[in-house]
Amino acid sequence: MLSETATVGGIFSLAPLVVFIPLAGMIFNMLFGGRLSQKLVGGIASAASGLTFVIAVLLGVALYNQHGEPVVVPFLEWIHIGAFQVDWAFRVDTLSVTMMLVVAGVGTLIHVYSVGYMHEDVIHQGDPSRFRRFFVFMNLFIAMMMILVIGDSYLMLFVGWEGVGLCSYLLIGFWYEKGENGIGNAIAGNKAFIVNRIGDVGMLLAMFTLFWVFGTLTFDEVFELAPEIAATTPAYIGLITLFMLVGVTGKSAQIPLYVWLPDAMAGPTPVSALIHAATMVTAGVYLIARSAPLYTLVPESQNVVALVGGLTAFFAATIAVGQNDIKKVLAYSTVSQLGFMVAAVGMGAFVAGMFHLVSHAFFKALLFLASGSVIQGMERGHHLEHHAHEHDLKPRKKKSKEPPFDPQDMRNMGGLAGRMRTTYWVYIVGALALAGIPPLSGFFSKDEILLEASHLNTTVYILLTIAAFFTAFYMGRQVWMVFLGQPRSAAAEKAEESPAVMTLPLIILAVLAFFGGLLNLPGPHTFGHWLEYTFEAFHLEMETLPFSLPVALISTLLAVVGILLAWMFYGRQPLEKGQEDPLRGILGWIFTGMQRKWWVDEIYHFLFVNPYIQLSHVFAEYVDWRFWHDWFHEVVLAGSFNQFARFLNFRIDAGIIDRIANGLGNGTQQIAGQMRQIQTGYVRNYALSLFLGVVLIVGYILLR
Amino acid sequence: MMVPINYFVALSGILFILGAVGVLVRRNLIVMFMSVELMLNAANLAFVAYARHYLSMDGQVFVFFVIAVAAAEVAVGLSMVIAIFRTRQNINVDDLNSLKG
Amino acid sequence: MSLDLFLFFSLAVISVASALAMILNRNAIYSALFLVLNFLTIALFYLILSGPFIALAQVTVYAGAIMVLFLFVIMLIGPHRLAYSEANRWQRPAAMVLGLALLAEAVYILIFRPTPAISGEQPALVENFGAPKVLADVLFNQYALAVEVIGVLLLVAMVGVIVMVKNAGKRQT
Amino acid sequence: MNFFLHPLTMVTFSPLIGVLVLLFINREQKNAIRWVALTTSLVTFGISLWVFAQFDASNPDLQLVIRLPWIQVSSWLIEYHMAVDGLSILLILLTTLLTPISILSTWTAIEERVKDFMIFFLLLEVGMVGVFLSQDLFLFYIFWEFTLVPMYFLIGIWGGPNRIYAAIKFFLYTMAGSILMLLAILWLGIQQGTFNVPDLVAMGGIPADIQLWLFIAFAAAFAIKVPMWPLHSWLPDAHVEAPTAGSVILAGVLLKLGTYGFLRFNIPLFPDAAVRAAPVIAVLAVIGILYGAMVSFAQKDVKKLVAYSSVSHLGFVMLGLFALNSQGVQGAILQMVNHGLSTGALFLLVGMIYERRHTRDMDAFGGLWKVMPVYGLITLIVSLSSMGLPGLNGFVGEFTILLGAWGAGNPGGILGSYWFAGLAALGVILAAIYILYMFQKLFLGPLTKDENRNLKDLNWREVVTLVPLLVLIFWIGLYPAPFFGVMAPAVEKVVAVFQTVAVAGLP
Repeated sequence: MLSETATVGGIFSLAPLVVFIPLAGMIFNMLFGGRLSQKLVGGIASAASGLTFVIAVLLGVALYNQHGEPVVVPFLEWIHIGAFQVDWAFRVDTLSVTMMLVVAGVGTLIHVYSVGYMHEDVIHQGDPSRFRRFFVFMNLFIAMMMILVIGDSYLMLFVGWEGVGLCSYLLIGFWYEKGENGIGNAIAGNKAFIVNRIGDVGMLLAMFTLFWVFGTLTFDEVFELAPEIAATTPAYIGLITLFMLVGVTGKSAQIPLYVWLPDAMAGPTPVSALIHAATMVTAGVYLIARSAPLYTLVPESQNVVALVGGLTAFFAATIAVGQNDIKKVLAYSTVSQLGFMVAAVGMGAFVAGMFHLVSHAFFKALLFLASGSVIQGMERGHHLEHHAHEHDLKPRKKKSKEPPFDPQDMRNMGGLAGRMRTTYWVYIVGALALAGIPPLSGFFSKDEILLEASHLNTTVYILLTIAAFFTAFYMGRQVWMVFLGQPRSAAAEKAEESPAVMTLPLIILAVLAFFGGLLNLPGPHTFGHWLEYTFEAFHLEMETLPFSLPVALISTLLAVVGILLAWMFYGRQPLEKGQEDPLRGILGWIFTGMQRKWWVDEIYHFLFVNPYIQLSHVFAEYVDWRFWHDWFHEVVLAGSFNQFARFLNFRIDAGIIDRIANGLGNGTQQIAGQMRQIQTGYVRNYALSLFLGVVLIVGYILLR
Repeated sequence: MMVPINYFVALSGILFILGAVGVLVRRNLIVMFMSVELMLNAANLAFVAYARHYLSMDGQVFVFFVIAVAAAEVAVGLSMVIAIFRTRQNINVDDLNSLKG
Repeated sequence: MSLDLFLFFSLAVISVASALAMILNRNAIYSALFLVLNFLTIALFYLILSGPFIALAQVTVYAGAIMVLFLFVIMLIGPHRLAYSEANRWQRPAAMVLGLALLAEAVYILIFRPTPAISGEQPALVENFGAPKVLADVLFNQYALAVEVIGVLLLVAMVGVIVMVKNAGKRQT
Repeated sequence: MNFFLHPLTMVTFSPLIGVLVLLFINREQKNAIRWVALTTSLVTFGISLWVFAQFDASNPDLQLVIRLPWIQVSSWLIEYHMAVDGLSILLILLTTLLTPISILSTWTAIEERVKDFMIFFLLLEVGMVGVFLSQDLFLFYIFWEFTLVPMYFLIGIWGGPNRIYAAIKFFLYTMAGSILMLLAILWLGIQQGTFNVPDLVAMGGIPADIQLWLFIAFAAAFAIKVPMWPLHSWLPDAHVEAPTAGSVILAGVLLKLGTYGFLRFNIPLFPDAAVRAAPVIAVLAVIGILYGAMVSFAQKDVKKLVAYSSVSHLGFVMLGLFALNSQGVQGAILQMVNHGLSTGALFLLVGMIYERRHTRDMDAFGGLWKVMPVYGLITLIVSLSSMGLPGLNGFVGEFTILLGAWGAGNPGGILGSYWFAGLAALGVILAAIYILYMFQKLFLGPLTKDENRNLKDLNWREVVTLVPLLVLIFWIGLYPAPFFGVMAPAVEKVVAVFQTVAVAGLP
């Protein structure tokens, strides 16, 4: 171990608690939650999350007090085999503390929000007993996320990495009996897990290579050795970083593995906010930032990463334009924003990437939660409207003719601004932040990425700029479709604002989204300096570029133009009920492509999923069972044995051996038939023969 | 002065042959049995005679065992006689030939 | 002829005569009584041959217990004569021939093949030879296991007898 | 210590005492029979813990040796030679743990001929423990064959509809392989003059080409038992037809006899052949991993699914063993234990639902989580362990195996190519696919079948059956240090021979 271990003590010994407090909350709710009220269950879970946040703050303060000197808190021996030595150990440095603060902070707000949201959701979905389970999973998620960010080695990071994947799976399939054909949610969960697993294999391979090249998986030791290795065998580091990129594309939803994230919206909305927007999906960004000392050594990998990020940002933004589901828009927006971050860390702009990660956590969580509020507002409206009808027309059947009402479809909304004031305003803040309008947080963080890109990689810069334009456009489209204009359904007319337990976290997040830019203003670069402690420990030069007006102007202008365009299509003439999207008329098949997600899912099904299913059926049914099990073993092996046995039986056995045996038997029988005459059955005869024998034997002895 | 050993052996032989002939000629199961006892006694006599001849106690020990075994044999044999008699009301061995092949 | 020889020949004659009478007598009871006589003479031979314990065992076990058993069974069954039977009529002459043949062989051995084992004078008697104490010494030391086995044999015989007689009775009813 | 009081004799033969007691119990007193069998197996487990307490983990050699002459034929001495070391101690504990658990699982499942069942079961335990302890090839062979008989009857009498076929197939296949092994054992004994394994290992000196033949002969027996692709054809039949407890033991212990055989005999006795055969075996193992997982995914019968998953899991074990470095071999041993725990638990869980619904067709289920939350939760944990989620036991095993295989894949290493580990790692994805598919078919989705609506959740007995397995699943996942610590010195000793080759490949 390196020298940092010596300094462990005081406040840092609390570090393991960031994992154990949420775990304790989870176990408590699991064991006793069944007897407690919903408020108490939610309260305990939120308190666990909140306490974790407090610990994270304490760790941050302590870290600040010692000038960002990283600390490793050893905890428990784990896997020790020969040269392979990995322990459970907690690494506290500015990077991990930043992640902890985001995870626990946003997590706590979402927990609180969820108390209100899930209270209604479980009623809508018809199983109130599942309220507790939600918070159990949420606390488990916080714990796993903490393991991910605080782990001292790649292996421990991987534990959290897969652990959050598990929570994601469980929460996407939270309403496992709902969704398309009743199984849609569960399948979405499976998809998320399996696609993530593909990325995880990349992580595994990265770790194998790491270990056999570096002889260790601990961050400190790997980074210490990296320059040396790069000098001799840079190819290995290139391989490692590319393997890691596979993992990143899985977890952070980049091309080509992003497909699971939009489907993951099947989970309850707070889950989308916490896991699939603010925290878990940013783990890939964190990983690359964490591995900065490796990535900076191989520019080729960096270019690949940046390109993947840029392409994803652009590609996902186009799809977001064509979506009608309020959450799907946000989902593709998330993919796109993750592309921004990945591109940033790929280019080596780690601070910019992390900064965008933080601000994105604020405004995207805000947007998702607000959309949850909208959805429930619609649900409430639908409920009211439905009840009103039931009073009027009693014998009416349960809406068997009309398709089931979709509270998430933006085409059913409109004009909600009047009925849901708070939600509307916070949504506006989130949307503007996302669109990158100054002085909101999104402007600063996105601008920093664009600034770096304009210096480092022109292709990526262009891709990102276009993506930024699309971002502004689809957010504008969404705001106008959802909140402005006239209600396009009865439910929208009767929609109601959410309770305070939901709106309060929204307001806090809105404040954060608004002022988040202050963290890293172009001048002081507070956040950058904070992170530099971590990066500079490994002699990475964190060059901060000066604020560049042209870049900021271009991006702002494009954002404004995007919003204006949105206004032109959706604001000037609000959509009417049942009206075709005006973009279809202009873009034609391109819009269809956007709407159908460029048929990527279909292509994947055609290329991978269906062949796999068919191949496994062929293997199972034909190769393994009919050919190998039935034909080879039954027909060839057992059959030829039987043939051989039959041959022996009828030819050899019956033909030759039996005849000999029968002949012997018959002969014996005939002899025996004559011999049996001797057996008179009279004991005296036997005695006589005995006596005769004695006489003869004695006679023989005498005459010999 | 003393009786030579061959006398005893001769007597033993005569008694043994008499016993054997008795087994063969009599049809009464009980008398056959008694003849067998006679044969045993003839053998015993030879044993004791040789014990004296060789001044070894083993011969007498054997006689002791023979007597014990004879006692057991008689007990079992007579019980069989009784069993046979009970089922057939007869102890004529010439009526017993169920083992005839 | 010395006294010993005289005694021997008288007893031998009685012994052979009683044996013949046992065989020839038609009545089983008489046969049994002649056998007792034969046993008693043999017991006297044992005494002559310095086997007092064996002699007494012969009297008590053979002449006493076993023969009493025979008599009991004869009484139980009834001393009736057997009916004339056509079966095995050739048995008797054949037995006679064989008996004579064996006798001839025995005579041949005794007379024409004298071996040291069956000829020669008796050695002088050692002290205490044949005393019960000496016999017991051999019996319970050297032959202890055989004695045990004999004990088991007697027990088994007893059990066997009981089972057989009991089952025979059962089968009848 | 004399024969009877030696701990290894006691742990092997103590089930026989239970058998003796069972012989005197009326066959109608089923509960008494069950309690006697359970107590016996628990006592055996206790004795194995006592053995473990006497075991010195830091000693790489055989310990608690008992060595008595047994059969002497001219100059060849067959000995009663038993000993334990780091390679076998965990497997013995696994065996003695799974036996009482299996017996407990039959409490209500087996109602016919309970007495015979329990007697066979305890006899089976004797055979299994004996195999792990024997250090004399002949003694080993006797125990090896002895395990066949009780299992044959367990499948043949208490199995499913096609049980006779499955039992005979199981018997014939294992037998066929064993005969080759017997020939090799005889050759070794006659040529080298001893059947004693440690002596044979120390002696060495078998020419390389003969080693290869002997290796193949031993491998034939073990590969069928493992079962390695493509010799797995008996496995689905045996697993599907066997009663639950039989499946648990079959998957949990009997399959390990094969992998253990490779580790105990093939690798130390024929090191040159092992190096030569390693790539071939690794190819078969990798094919087994991927093929098993794919075939598993396409099954409709959940028990068959789990059965085929064993082919995949045991492929990992074989890959780890023939990486021939400490990571691979230690991971393989741990994975043997893990597979026993996870797949054993999965079979138990399948048995529990089968007992309730009398079907194993996955289409007959769906949405069970709603009616059986505890069952759902436990199945979820066990499934995740089976597919290797970090923090649970399966991950530690799979990760270390793949790590070892990757290391062995260095240019100039034992395997010589990264493709083995790389392709095997894809098994991790495929495992997720079939496990999640199974979980989804059983537990997720709407509750459509009426028969499923009133299913009872697990009762206390069933939970008690599973709790020890769950505890171990978490324990090994979070803190495997004690397990690795026990086996490490012995494994180092085994792989030391190969280190020169492996280290040479390190960059």
